[in-house]
Amino acid sequence: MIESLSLHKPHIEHWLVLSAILFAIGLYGLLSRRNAIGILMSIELMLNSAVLNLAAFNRFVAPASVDGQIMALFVIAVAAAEAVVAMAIFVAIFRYRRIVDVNRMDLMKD
Amino acid sequence: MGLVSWLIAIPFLTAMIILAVPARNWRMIRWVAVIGCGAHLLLTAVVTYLYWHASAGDAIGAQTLLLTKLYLVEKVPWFKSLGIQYFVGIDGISLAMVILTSIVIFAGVLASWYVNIRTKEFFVLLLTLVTGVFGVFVSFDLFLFLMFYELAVLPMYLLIGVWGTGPKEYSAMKLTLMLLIGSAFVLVGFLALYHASGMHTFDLQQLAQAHFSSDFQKWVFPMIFIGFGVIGALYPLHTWSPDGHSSAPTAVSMLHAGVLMKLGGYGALRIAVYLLPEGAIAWGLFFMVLATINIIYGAFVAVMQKDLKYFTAYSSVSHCGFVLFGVAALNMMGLKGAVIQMFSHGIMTALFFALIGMVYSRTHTRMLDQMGGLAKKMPWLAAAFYIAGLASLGLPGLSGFVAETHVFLGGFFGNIWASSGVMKALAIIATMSIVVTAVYVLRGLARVFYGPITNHDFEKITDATLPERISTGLLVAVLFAVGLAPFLFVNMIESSLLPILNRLHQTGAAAFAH
Amino acid sequence: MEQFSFVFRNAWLIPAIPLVSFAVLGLFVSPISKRLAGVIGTVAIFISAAFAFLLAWNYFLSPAGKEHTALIAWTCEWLRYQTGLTVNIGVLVDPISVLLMSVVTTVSALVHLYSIGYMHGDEGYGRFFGYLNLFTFSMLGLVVAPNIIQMYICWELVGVSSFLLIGLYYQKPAAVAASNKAFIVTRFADLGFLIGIIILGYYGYHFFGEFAPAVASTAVKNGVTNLQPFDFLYLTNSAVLAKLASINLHFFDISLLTASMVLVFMGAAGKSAMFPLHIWLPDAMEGPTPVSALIHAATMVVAGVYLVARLFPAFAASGTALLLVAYVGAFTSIFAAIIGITQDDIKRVLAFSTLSQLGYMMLALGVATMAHPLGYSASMFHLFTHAFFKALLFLAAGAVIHAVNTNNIWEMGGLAKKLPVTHATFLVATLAISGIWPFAGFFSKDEILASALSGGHYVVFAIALTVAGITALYMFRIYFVTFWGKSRGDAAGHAHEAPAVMLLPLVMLAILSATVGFVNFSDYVSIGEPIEHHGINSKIAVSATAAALTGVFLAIFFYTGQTDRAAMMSRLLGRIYTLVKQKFYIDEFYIFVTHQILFRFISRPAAWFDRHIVDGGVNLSAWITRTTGGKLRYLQTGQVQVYSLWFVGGMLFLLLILWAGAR
Amino acid sequence: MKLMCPEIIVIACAVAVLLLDLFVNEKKRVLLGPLAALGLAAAFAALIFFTPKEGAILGGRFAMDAVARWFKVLFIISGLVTVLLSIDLLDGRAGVRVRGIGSRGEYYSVLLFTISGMMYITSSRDLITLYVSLELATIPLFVLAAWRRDNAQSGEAGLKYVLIGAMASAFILYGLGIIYGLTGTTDLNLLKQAIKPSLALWLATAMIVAGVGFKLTVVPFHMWAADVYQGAPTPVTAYLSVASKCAGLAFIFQVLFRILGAFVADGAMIAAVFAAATMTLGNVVAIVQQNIKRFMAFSAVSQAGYLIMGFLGNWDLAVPAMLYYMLIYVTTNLAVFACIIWYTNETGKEQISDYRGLSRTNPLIALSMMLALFSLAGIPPLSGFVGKFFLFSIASKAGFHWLVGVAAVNSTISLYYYLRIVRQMYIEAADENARCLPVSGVLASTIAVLNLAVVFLGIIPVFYEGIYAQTSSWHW
Amino acid sequence: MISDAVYTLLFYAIAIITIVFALAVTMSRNLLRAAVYLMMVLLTTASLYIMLDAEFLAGIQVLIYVGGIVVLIVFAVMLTKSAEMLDRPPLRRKLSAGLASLVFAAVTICVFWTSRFPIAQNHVAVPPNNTEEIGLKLLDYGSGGYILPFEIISILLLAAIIGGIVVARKTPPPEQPFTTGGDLTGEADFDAPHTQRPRTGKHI
Repeated sequence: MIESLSLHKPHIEHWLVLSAILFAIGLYGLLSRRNAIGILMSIELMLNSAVLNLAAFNRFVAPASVDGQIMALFVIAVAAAEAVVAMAIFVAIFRYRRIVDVNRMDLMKD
Repeated sequence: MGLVSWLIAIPFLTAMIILAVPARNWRMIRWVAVIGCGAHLLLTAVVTYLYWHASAGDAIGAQTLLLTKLYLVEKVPWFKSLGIQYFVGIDGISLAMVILTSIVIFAGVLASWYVNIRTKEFFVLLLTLVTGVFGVFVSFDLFLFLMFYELAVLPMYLLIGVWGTGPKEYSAMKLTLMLLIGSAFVLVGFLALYHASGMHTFDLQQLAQAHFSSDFQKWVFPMIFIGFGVIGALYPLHTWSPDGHSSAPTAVSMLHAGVLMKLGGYGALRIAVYLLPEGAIAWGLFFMVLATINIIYGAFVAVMQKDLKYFTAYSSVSHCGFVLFGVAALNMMGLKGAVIQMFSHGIMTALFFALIGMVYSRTHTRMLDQMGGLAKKMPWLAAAFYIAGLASLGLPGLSGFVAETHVFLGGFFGNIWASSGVMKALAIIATMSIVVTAVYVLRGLARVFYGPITNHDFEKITDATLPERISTGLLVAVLFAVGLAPFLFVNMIESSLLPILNRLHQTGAAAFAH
Repeated sequence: MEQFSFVFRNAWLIPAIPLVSFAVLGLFVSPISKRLAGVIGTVAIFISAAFAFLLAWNYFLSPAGKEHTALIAWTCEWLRYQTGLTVNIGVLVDPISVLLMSVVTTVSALVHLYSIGYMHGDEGYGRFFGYLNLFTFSMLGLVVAPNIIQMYICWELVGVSSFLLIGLYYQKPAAVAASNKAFIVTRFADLGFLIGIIILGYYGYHFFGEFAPAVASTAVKNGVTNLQPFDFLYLTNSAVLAKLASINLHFFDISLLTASMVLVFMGAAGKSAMFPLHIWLPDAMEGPTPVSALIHAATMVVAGVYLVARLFPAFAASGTALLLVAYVGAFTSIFAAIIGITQDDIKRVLAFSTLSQLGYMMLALGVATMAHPLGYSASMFHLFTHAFFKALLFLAAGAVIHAVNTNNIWEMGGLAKKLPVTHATFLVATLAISGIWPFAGFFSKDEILASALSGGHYVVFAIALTVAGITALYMFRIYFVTFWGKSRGDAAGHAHEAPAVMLLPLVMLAILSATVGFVNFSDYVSIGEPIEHHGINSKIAVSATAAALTGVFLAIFFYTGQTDRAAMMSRLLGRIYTLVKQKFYIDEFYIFVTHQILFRFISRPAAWFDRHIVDGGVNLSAWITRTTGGKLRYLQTGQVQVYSLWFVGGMLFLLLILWAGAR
Repeated sequence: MKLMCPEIIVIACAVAVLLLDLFVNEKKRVLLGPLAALGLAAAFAALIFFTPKEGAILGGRFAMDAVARWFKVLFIISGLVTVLLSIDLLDGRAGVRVRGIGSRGEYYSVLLFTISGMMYITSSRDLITLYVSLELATIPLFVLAAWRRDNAQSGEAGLKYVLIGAMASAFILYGLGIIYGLTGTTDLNLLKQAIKPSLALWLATAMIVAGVGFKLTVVPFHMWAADVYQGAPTPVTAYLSVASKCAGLAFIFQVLFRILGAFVADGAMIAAVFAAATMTLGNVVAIVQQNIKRFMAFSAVSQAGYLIMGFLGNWDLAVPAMLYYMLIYVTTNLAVFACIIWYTNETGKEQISDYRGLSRTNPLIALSMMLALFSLAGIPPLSGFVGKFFLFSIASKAGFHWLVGVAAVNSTISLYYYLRIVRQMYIEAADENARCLPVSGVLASTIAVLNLAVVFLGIIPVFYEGIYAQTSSWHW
Repeated sequence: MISDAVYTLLFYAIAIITIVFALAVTMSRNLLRAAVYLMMVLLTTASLYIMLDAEFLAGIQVLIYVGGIVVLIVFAVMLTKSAEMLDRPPLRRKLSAGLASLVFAAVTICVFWTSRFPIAQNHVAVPPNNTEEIGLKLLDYGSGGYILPFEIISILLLAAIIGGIVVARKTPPPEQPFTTGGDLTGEADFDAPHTQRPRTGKHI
C-alpha cells in the first residue's frame, strides 16, 4: 500500500488535472450563478486554479527558476485588482437597482 | 500634371469650387458647373486632337501588337510596396468613352439648369461621380480603376435618394448595392489576377504579359465579366436599372444610363477580355446567350411599359445587351460594335433621359397614357425625342445603325472557337430586336407627342428653353455625326482593338494546338 | 468614262442637292419662312432633275449606255467593318439607276411644284418640304447605291421619310396610326432584308478571296478600284452566285442563295407592299395627297421592285426565289385589284391599284430569266410608265379632294364640268392605267403579258390578263362616280378648279402618261442577253385590250346612270362582298397576332417575369439578409451567462478545429 | 530610459492629473482635460522624436521595435482623441446636462493608465509583463464602462464587461500557464524556440485566442460588445472600440508571431472561418439595429472580421496591412464616434432615426459623418477602402478567394446599413423645429482633423509605405 | 519512501477537499457561506503550494487572497444584501453550465493526460529557499528581473483602486425608484434639454 502510494507520487498530470477540475468547477459557477458576486467567486476559483497550474509547472518543468511562482504572485495581485473593480461595480449597481442578479441585467438586448 | 490627369481633375476641381460657393447662390453654382464642363469639353477636344495626331500610323503597326498602345501616359508610383501606381493614359477605346462622358456631362449640367433644391450638393455630387467615371476610363492600373469605379457608383445613392422621384430610397439602395456587389466580384477577380500573375503589379499593361493558367482564366473571367455585367445590365442582373433610372433625377439618369452603364462593357472589354483571352474564349458563347436574352427580353418588356422612364430603362437593357453581345462575339466587328454601341447608346439614352426630364418638368407626369399631342406644344423636344427614338431603333444616318450592324455582323461572323451555327442563330435572334424596338419606340413616342392634346393643362406648356436646346442639340448633333461619318470614329477605335484581338488569336491558336 | 465628263463626275450632286436642301430647310429656313421653304425645296429638286436628265441623255446615248454597262461615278470609303469588309458609298450609274433617277427627280419635282399649291396655308408646310427633300435624297441614294449596305441605309431612310410624311398631320390619330403601321410593317420586312444582307455579307466575305480577283479584274472597267463583298458587282457575279447556290442548307433542301434571296425579297415585298405585307399601304393614304403620289405610288413603293431588279442575277441564279417573286407578284396584283373594286375612298382605290400594279411589276420580274430577260425590261418599263400615270392619278385625285374636301367618291359626282382640267388629266391617267392604246400603260402591260406568255408561265399570264380587266373596271368605276352624274355632296356642288401651280404638273404628267409608251424601252434598259423580241405582239395586244374594254364596259354598266345596279350586285354577292370590302380581314389578323399573341403572350409575361421573378429574386435576397439579421439579433439575449456560454463554446470549437487541422 | 519615455510621460501625466484634481477647486478642474491631452501629445512627440526606433532595456524585458512603435502611435492617438472627445461631456458643456459623470481627474488618469498598459503590451518580452500589462489595459476599462453611476445601463455595461472580461482573462492566463509549462520559460525570445506542437499547445492557443477574441470582438466571443458599447458613456465606447481592439491585436501579435510563429500559417483556414463568421454576423445583425451605439458595436465586430483576414498570409504583407488597417480603423471609427458623441451631447438622443435631417441643420458635421461611414464601408477614395483592399489582397494571395468574395459582399451589406444613417441625415427631412446645433471648438477641430486623416491616409502613400518599410521585415 | 507515500496521500486528500469545497462555492445557495467555502478552497490550495515547494506563494495566497479578497467579497455580500437572497439558478442554466464545464473538463483532462511536458530531471537542484530568489528577481533590473511587471502591477492596483472608489462612491439616489425589467431607453437618463449657462461653440 505504502509502496504503491509512494510509487504513484502525484506527477505533473495529476496536478494539472486537479487544476483543470477546479477551473471547470469555476466555469460551472460562472455559467450558473445568478448573483454577480457568486460569479466573481467562481472567477476567483478559476484564477486560483491557474495559479495552481503555474506553481505545478514551476515545480516540475523548471524547478531551478522561480518564474512560475512570480507569475503566480502577479496573478494573485491581478485577481485582487479585478475583485476590487468588480465589487465596486456591483455595489454601484446595487445602489441603483437594488439587485445584483445577472439574470435581470438585460436592459440592453436585442 | 499631364493632360489626362486634368481630364480627371477638372470635374473634381469644379466640384471643389462649387463647394466653396455659398449655397444660396445657386444660380452661380450652375454657371460654375457649366463652365467647368465646358472647359472639360475643350480639353477633351485637345486630347482627341493629340491622340489623332499621334496615332495616325498605328493601324499598320498594330497588326501584330499584343499590348494596347497608350498615349499621354502618366505613371507615378503610388503604393510602391504593392506595385500600385497612378497610371493613366488613353487609347482609342478610352478616348471614345471620355468624349462620350464629356459630352454627356456637359449636356447633363445644362439639363439640370433648373435644379433649385440643394443645388450645391447636387452639382458637387454629380461632378464627383463624373470624376470617378473619367478616372475609370483613363486608368490603366487595376487598383486605380477599382477606386474610381466605386467612386463613380456611390454618389448615385444620394443623387437618387435626395433629388429623385417615386420610391427613390428603395431604388437608390437597390442600385447602389447591386452595383457594389458587382464590384465585389470584380475585386475578387482583380486580386486573383494580381497574385496569380506573380508580377507584383496592378499595371494592366504588365499584367497583360503575365501568363495565367487555363483553369485560372476559366474561373476568373466569369467573375470579372459578371461583376462588370451587373453594371452593364447583364440579364438577369439588370433589375437595378429600371428602378434606378425611373427614380433618378434627369442629369443622373443621363449620366447613369449614358455613361455609368458603359463602365460595365468597358471593363469587360478592357480587363476581362484583354487579360483573360482564354477565359473569354471558354465563356464567350455563354455570355452571348445571356446578351441575346438581354436584347430580346429587354425589348419585349419595354413594349409593356407605361412609364416613360421604365420604358427607356428597359430599352437601355436591350441596348446594353448589344454591347455585351459584341464583346462576347470576340471578333473585330463585335468588339468594335460594342464600343460604338457604348458611345452611341450613351449619347442616345442621355438624350432620352434629358428629354424625359424636360417633358416631365412641364407635364408633371411620365405616364404614357396621361400624355398626348405634346408635339404641338413642344416641337423642339418632340423632334429631339424622335431623333433619339430613331437612333434607338437603329435608323441609318444615326449612330445606332453603325453600332448595331457591327454587332450583328460580328455575331454572325462568329469566331473560330464557338459553335458557328449557334452564334449565327443568336445573331439572327438578336437582329429581330430591331422590329420590337421599332414597335415600342414608335408606339411610345406617338402616345406622348402625337394625336390630339388630351389634357387641358398641357395647353400652357412651352417649348425648350435655351439651355435645354443647347443640351439636346449637342446630343442630337453627336448622334448625327457618328451616324453620318462613322469613318472618323471607327478607325480611331480599331487600332486599339487590334491588340485585344491579337491576344485572343494568339491564345486561341495555342489552345487549339494543344 | 471621259465621255461623260462633267455630268458623270458630278452625278453625286443628284442626290446631294436634295440633301443639302433638306439640311438648309430643316436648320435655317423652315423656322423663319415657310413660304421660302417651299420655293427652295422645289427649286432644288428641279436642279437635281435637270442633272438627272443630263445624265440620262449622256448615258443612254453613249456606248456604255448601249451596252448597259454599270459604272461607278463616284465613291468614297464610309465605314470599315473590318479589314476586307468595307462599305464604300458611291454613285452607281447603270440603265436602271439612270432610269429611276430620271423618274424620281421628275415626279418629285412635279409633286413639289404641285404641293406649293396643295399645301398652301397648311401648318405643316415647312416641315412638309423638308421631309419631301429628305425623301427625294434618300430615294436617289437608294437608286444609285453601288452596294447593298448603302441600299439598306437609304431603304431605311425612305422608310422614315415616308413615316414622317404619313404622320404629317400628327394630331390626327388615324394618321399617327397609319405612319406607325407603315414604319413597323416595313421594318419587319427590313428585318428579313437585313438578315439577308448579313448572310450575303458573311458568305461573300468568306469566298471573297476565291472570287474577288476575277471579279476585280473585270470591275476595273466599271470604275471599281476597291471591290468589296457588299458590292452589287461582286454579289451579282455569276461565279459567286453559283458558289452560293451550291451550298445546301439542309433545311427544306433550299440553297443558301435561295434562303438569302427570299429574305431579301421579304424586304422588297415589305417596301413594295406585296401580300401579305401590303397592309400598310392603304392606310398610308392618311398622308397628304402629294405624298401619296410621290412616295406611295410613283417612287418609294417601287423600291422593292428596284431591289429585285438590282439583284436580278442573284434571284435568277436561285430560280426558286424568282418563282416566289412571280407568284407573290401575281397574287398581290389580283388580290389588290379585287379589293380595289369595293373601296369607296378615292385614295384607297388608287392605293390598291398601286398594289396591283406593283404586283404586276414583280410578276414581270419573276417570269424573266437571265437568258430570256424580257420580263426584266417589261417590269422596268411598267415601273417607268406607272410612275407617271399613277402620280398623275393621285395628284388629280388630290385636286379633286382639294376641291371637295372629302375622300369618299360617293360624296363627289358631276365634277367633270366643274374641274375640267383635272377631269381631262384624270381621264388620261385612267386610260393609261387601263392599258388603252396609245396611252403609256398599254405598251408596258403588253410587254409584261408577252414576257409571261413567252416564259411559259400560263397561270401568271392568265392572272395578269384578268387583272388588266379588273384594273379597267375599278379605275373607270371611280372615274365615273367621281366625275359623272350629279353632285352628291354639298362640297361637290361648290367645287372650284385648283390653282395653276397645281394644274401645271397635272398637265405635264398627263402629257408624259400619254406619250412615254412609245419609247423603245428595252433598247435602253435590259439585262443579260440582248432581247430579240421587239414591237407589239398583236395577239397579246388584242386580248389585253379586250380585257380592258370589258372592264370599262362593266364599269359603265354598273356605275353610270342608275347606280343601284352596283348595290344590287354587292347584295347579291353578300358575304363575299363584305369579305372583299373588309380587305379579307388581313388587318384584323395582324392586330390579332400582335396584340393577342406577341403582346399578350410574350411581352406581358416577360414584363411580369421581370418585375416578379427576376426583381423578386433580388428583393428576396435582400429580404433573406434582413430576416437573418432579425433572427440572429435574438442571440443577443442580454444574459451575460449566455454570452459566456458562447465564449466557452467558441473556445472549444476553436480547439476542435485546431486539433483537426493539426492532424 | 529613453526607450520607455512615452510610457513614463503618460503615467506621470496620469498621476499629475490625479494630484491636480485633488488640489484645485471645481472651477479649475477644466484644466484637467487639456492637461491629459497635453501629456498624451508630449508622449506622442517623445515617441516620434525622442525614443530610439530599436532597442531594449531592463535586460531585454522591455523592447522597442517598429511594430511596437506603430502600436504605440495607435494607442496614443486613440487616447488623445478620446480625451478630446470626453472634455465636453466631463466639463458639462453638453447641450443636455448629465448627472453623475463627474470625477474628471480620476477619469483622465484611469484612461491614461490604460493607455500605458496598452503601450506596455507591445513592448513586453516576457509572459508576465505581457499578462500584467494586458490587465492594466483591461481592468480599468471595466470601471470606465460603469463610470456613470446614475445610469442603469452604464452600470449594467460595467457588470457585463467585468464578468466576461475576467473570464477571458482567466482563460488567457490559463493558456499562458500551459505555454509556460510547455517550455519552462517566460521569456518570449526563448519561448519561440522551445515551443513544439502538441495538443496542450493547441489548448493553450485556443484559450488565448478566445480570450483575445473577446477583446477583438471576434465571433463568437463578441457578444458582450453590443451591450457594453451601448451602455458605456459614449467616449468610453469610442475608446473601447478602437484602443481595446488595438490592444487585443497587439497582444495577439505578441502571442501568435512571437510564440507560435511557426504555426500561424497552418491556422489560416481557421482564421478564414472566423473572419467569415465575424464579418457576416456583425454585418447581418447590424442591419437591424436602431440604437447607433449598438449599431457601431456590430459594425466594429464586422471590422474585426476584415482585420483577422490579415492572419491568413505571410507576415511581410500581413503585419503592415493589419497595422495600416488599424490606423485607418482608429481614425475612421473615432471620426464616426466624434460625431455621435457630439450629437448625443447636444440632444441626448442615440437612435439612428434621431439623425434625420442632420445635413440640413449641420451640413459639415453630416458630411464628416458620411465620409467616415463611407470609409468604414470601404468606399474609395477614402482610406477605409485602401485598408480593406490590402487585407483582401492578403487573403487572395493565400488562395482564399472565397473569403475575398465573402468579405467584398459583406462590405456591400455593410454599406447598406451605413447608408441607412446617411439616408437619415441626407434624405429624410428634418423636424419642423430642428435648428442648427452648436459645436464646441474642441469637437469641431477633432472632427476636422480626423476627417482629413480619413481622406488622406488612403490617398497619400507615405503612411502605408512607412509602415511597410518598417514592419514588413518584422520577423521572429 | 514513507514521505513519498504521505505526500501522495496528502495530495489526494487535499485535492478532494479542495474539489468538494470548490463545488460548494459554486453550488451553495447562501453567498456568505460560499465565501467561507471559497476561503477554505484558497487555504487548501495554499497547502498545495507548500507541497509544490512554493512556500512564499502559499504565504501570499493566505495574505492576499484569504486576507484581502475574501474579506472584500464578504463585504460586498453584506453591502449588496446578497446573503438574504438565496441564489437558485434556473435548471436550464444549470444544465447548460454543467454540460459546458463537463465538456471543458473532459477536453482539458484528455489534453493534459495525453500531452508530454518537458519535465525537468530529478537531479536538477531545487533551490532551498526560493523566497529570497523571488524577492531578488522582483526587484532585479537585469535580464531575468521582473521590476517592470512589478511596477505595472502597482499602477494597475492604483488604477483599480481609483476606479473602484469612483464607481462605488455614494451618489444621490435616483429620482424615481428603479424598477427592474422595465424598458428604459437612453433618453430617460437625461434631463430635458435646457440651457441655463451661456453656450459656446460655432454653428457649423
